[in-house]
Amino acid sequence: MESVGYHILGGIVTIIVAFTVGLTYMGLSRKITARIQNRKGPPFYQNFIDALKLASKESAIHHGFMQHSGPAFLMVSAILSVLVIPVLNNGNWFPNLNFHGDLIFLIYIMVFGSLGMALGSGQTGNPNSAIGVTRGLSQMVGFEIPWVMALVAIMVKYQTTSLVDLLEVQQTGGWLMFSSPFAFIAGVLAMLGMFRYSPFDIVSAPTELASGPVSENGGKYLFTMMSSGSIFAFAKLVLYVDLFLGGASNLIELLAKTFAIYMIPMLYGVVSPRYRTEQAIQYFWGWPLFFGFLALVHALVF
Amino acid sequence: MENIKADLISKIKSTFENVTEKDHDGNRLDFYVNKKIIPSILTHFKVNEGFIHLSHISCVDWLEEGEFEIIYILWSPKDKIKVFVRTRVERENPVMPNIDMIWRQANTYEREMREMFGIEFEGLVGEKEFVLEDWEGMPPMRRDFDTEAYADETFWHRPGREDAMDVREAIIERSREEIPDFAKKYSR
Amino acid sequence: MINDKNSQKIADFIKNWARKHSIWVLAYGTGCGAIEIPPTMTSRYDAERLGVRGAATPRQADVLLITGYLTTKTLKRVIRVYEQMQDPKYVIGFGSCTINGGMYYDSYNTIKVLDKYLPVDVYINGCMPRPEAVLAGFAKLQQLIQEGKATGAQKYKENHEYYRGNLRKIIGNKYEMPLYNW
Amino acid sequence: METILTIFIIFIAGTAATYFLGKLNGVLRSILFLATLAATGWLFFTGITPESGIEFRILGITMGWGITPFSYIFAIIVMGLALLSGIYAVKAMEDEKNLNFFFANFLLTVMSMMGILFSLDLISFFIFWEIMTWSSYFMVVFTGKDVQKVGIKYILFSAIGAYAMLMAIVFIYSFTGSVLIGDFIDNFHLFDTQMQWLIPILLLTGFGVKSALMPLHVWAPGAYSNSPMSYTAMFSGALSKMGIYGMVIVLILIVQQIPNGYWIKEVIAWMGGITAAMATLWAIKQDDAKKMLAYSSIGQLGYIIVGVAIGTPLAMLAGLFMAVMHGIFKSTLFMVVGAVERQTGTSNFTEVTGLIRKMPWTFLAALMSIIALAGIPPLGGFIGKWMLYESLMGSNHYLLIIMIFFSSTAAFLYCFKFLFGFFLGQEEKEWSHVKEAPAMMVIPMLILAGFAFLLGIFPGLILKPINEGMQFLGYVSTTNRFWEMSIIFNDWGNAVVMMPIFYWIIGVFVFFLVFLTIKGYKTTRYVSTKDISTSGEIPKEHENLTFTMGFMQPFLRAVAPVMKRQIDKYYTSIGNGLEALFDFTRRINTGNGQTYALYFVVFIIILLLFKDSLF
Repeated sequence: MESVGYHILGGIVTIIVAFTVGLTYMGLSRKITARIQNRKGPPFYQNFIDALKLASKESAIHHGFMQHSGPAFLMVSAILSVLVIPVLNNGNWFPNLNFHGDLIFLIYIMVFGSLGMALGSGQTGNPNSAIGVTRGLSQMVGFEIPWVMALVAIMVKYQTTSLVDLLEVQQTGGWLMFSSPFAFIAGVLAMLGMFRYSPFDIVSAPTELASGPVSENGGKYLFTMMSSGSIFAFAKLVLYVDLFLGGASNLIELLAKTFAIYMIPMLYGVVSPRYRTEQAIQYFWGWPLFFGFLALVHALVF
Repeated sequence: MENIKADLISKIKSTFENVTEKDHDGNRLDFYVNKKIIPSILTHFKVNEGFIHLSHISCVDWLEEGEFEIIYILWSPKDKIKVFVRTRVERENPVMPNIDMIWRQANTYEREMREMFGIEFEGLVGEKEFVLEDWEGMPPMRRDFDTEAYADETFWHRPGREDAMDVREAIIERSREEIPDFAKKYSR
Repeated sequence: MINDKNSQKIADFIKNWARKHSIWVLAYGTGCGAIEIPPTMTSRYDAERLGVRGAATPRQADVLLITGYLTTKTLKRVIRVYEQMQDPKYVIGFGSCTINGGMYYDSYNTIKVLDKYLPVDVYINGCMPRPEAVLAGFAKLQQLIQEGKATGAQKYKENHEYYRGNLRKIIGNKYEMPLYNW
Repeated sequence: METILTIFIIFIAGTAATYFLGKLNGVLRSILFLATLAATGWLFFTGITPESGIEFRILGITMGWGITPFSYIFAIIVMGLALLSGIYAVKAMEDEKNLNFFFANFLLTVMSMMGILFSLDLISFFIFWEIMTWSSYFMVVFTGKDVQKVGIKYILFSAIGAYAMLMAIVFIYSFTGSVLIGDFIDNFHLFDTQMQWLIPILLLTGFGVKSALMPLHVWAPGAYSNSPMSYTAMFSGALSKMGIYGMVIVLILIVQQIPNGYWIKEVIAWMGGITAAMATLWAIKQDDAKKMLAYSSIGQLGYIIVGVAIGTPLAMLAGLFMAVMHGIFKSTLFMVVGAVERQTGTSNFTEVTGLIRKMPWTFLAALMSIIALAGIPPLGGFIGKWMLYESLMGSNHYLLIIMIFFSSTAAFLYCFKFLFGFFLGQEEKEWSHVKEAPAMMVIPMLILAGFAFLLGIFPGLILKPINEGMQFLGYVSTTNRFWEMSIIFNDWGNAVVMMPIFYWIIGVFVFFLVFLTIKGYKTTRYVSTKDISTSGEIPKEHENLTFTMGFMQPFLRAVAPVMKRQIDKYYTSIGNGLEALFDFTRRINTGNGQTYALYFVVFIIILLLFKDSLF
């Protein structure tokens, strides 16, 4: 019983940390974008204000049960993935689910939210939503391939699918970023699509699709989506840190490494125009796929 | 340029009767024609003279003369000449031949004229409403349509606008400067 | 404790503070004033530092900017959009056209007085108002929100019949507006 | 062992009674039909243990019927699906004509499938196989649409498969002198090398046709979509598994014995992978739900074939588990399409929209099975996919895993299209009259969806019989090595525990659902789907804003190069070539006596010239 309570408590603490860090990172990205564009930019805590405002909206509308529960699906996906990923190297602080981050499971639980979101925005009946969803799913097929190739290369090389085992490997053998560089490159290129910053932001292009899938969501629904988005962003960053940068043994290290990873899609996005869907898919099936193949070859040969 | 213009005038005059022309400076040439020959003369311009582009169809309300003037503006990319084909139609129950089988874009202009001036085009296909929505009564671009009276009747006006008419004098009082003569006539 | 007046006050203060610093503007450009929004948002005037930011759909937006003259045709859509926005919501009238018709005072198809049809919280005058004036308008709106005086939506809700009646007077009964279901 | 005979007697009697007495009265027909299914189902689930069997001699040939632990897995699928889709069919087919034929055929198909699974000898196997083929052919052409195109394709390919199989059976009998499958497997290593390669390939061709392996799949989209949906639920769910059943026996028990037989397995696995990928792409392109599900079935069978062809213990577990899961969720989806078609009159995504509020229970069943199909935890599809990936990694098939992953990610596209096309989107006035399908149709769907859910949390329930069947095939027991009741392991000892995942998913979901519901409960309101933010424009009643045309166009543009060629075209060109050949041979017969005389002279001359070497 004690361990169950401990797990739930640890899970809640993890979620709160993920929420805070994720929102702060998003705020920082707005600030950095502003500085790059020679603006002053909003304060770094702007996203907290936005979240608070959305939460304090007085009315909300929905078009039916699926839209009503769509954000809950998203939350499930975000929270499950942040719970499955070991946040710190020694699992003492943030205990996670007991099978220690199975990568295939992670891939699928990450999709769970997209499906819920797709159904929720599908029920709104807004054509923009459905268009956004189809673009998002198509783009997902694009970046999942190099991403899975990178993962398979790593998993096969170290004969494990568990993130915890991979962390142990990195404790002794150095970061995977250096021992399997091609997998790292393929993974990072796939990450560009995973974060959906430009040039891969056609899913929710505000001027083109009226923000796509979320176009009918406001108030508490948008608040829940925003929170799940920030938790999810944190989960993805920690996943990359665990996979390639040897994890982190304390919070400071974690923040430094995740922020460094976060800068990649953000800075790439600030200076990039937007790709169309098929262009994005062709992008992912070009060099990232090539590096994925290299990673597989590398994993087999060395 | 002048040779081409003279050549064109002679050709048109020999082909069509009752055509008068007016030569302008530059590359512009006006023809005044009867509305009955509009389709044939426009077809002639398009097919034989190389005026393949219809730039615009314009309409002027000659209230005092009781007529509308319809102006077809054509452009020849080959000779770099603009031709204005002008014709008149009576204001009461104005009916014009439809030319959107010659240039498809004419349809849009004709629909606009039908809505804004109330000119009917024979056999014009297209939604009755063009820009206005649920408009009844006199077409608003006719000159005898009193837009100010209509606005006064239909919309609220914020009180105090009448006072703002002498804004110039208030400004003078404040800035102690003379109004230039040319500005006075614009001041209400 | 929860229903205590002081804690209610504190909660209101926090809520109003959040609303004040996070103003999402609906990108619905009417009239010529829409062209003043890009300079307000971009590098030179940078409205984002005040928390002002564009929102793509009315469901997410807080503020409806009426950026200039409103033709009767657009008015119907604007009111529809306004009714689709979520509470609390604010309206900013932009330029002299929204105040008294401006240079379109005698036009047959633009409305002259915006606040007969929509509850305007802040007017920004000028033809067109420059980005500085727009920022001043936003600042004024922020002040009103913090003081709890930007209650346009409340007013609209209470006097719904009045506003709808004014709309009817212009558009007649030809155009069917769906009944607003509060 | 009498039970087996009893089951068959009940089936035959039930079929006859349904056909002849069913002409008299509709109610009587339904009762007879359901009673037959219920009686056989009851006998099967209570009276049959995986060891019972009988042997008998006809015309001096020893034949045998019995059930093995391996065929028991498939028998569960067949019997379960037959019961549920039978209940569904009674209601769904209510208004059709010629129903006694339909129901008799239905029973005949079920009987033949059970017969295939019960056969211990090749003769009865083949006979039942043919009964199955013909009864399903009658169902494919039952609606009378596209008989020329679809029915002929189906019967042609089935015939190719059957002849291949028959040829193999004749070879086997001539070599061993026995038709018992056991004797054949025991004596296979004595065959000469040519036969050792030829017989498995012939048999695999036969089974490949039924399980819609890539070059032989051409019949499937038409046949699946053309038969009545209540039958397709079983057609795709159970009948196609007969191919898998035979394939497993051939691949595991026979190909194993060939020296270098490894290559056959590799080729079959790759064909399965290509099938999965290509069928998924084609499924995305379809606008008709039946066609889409048909292609999707082909793709899913591709996964199963990959699993059983790899043949490591984990892969075999994955393949068989997915076979069971596919039976469950694909039948549900076909039933959903049937229900939608019955209620609205069309199964086209571009026509029907926004049924979610009209048919909520059908939507629930569809949602569950789609989640299972997509392989998203915690439903059963995930278990199968997970084990398949892990087994592919464990057995060093790296490119194959990418291919499988591609197709299963691309499957999300058509999954969303299915749900969106029917249930989501604008609610149109055109469909406002639609009501929920009758309870007799909804309940079987929900039961199946419930199984998909249950197997996700407790995969051990079905992995246990699968494990026993695999032990019969010669595998070491995989219990506690690859699975426990709700835990699955891979080759490297990593595990996924389903119970806590289930708790967390349900916990978090319910928490946020409650949060979303109670927060601002009074000011949250429902609005119709016409009240959307369309720049203030108000959609008119007749204006359909649903986005259905060219749904996945950007994706299809990106993958257009691989979809240029259709296998149908190749078959057409082969057919044209053959026609030209026959046309040429026809010219030999000119109808002129002189020409024939010339032929005779030439023939004699040739004989004279070659007489030394010939005689």
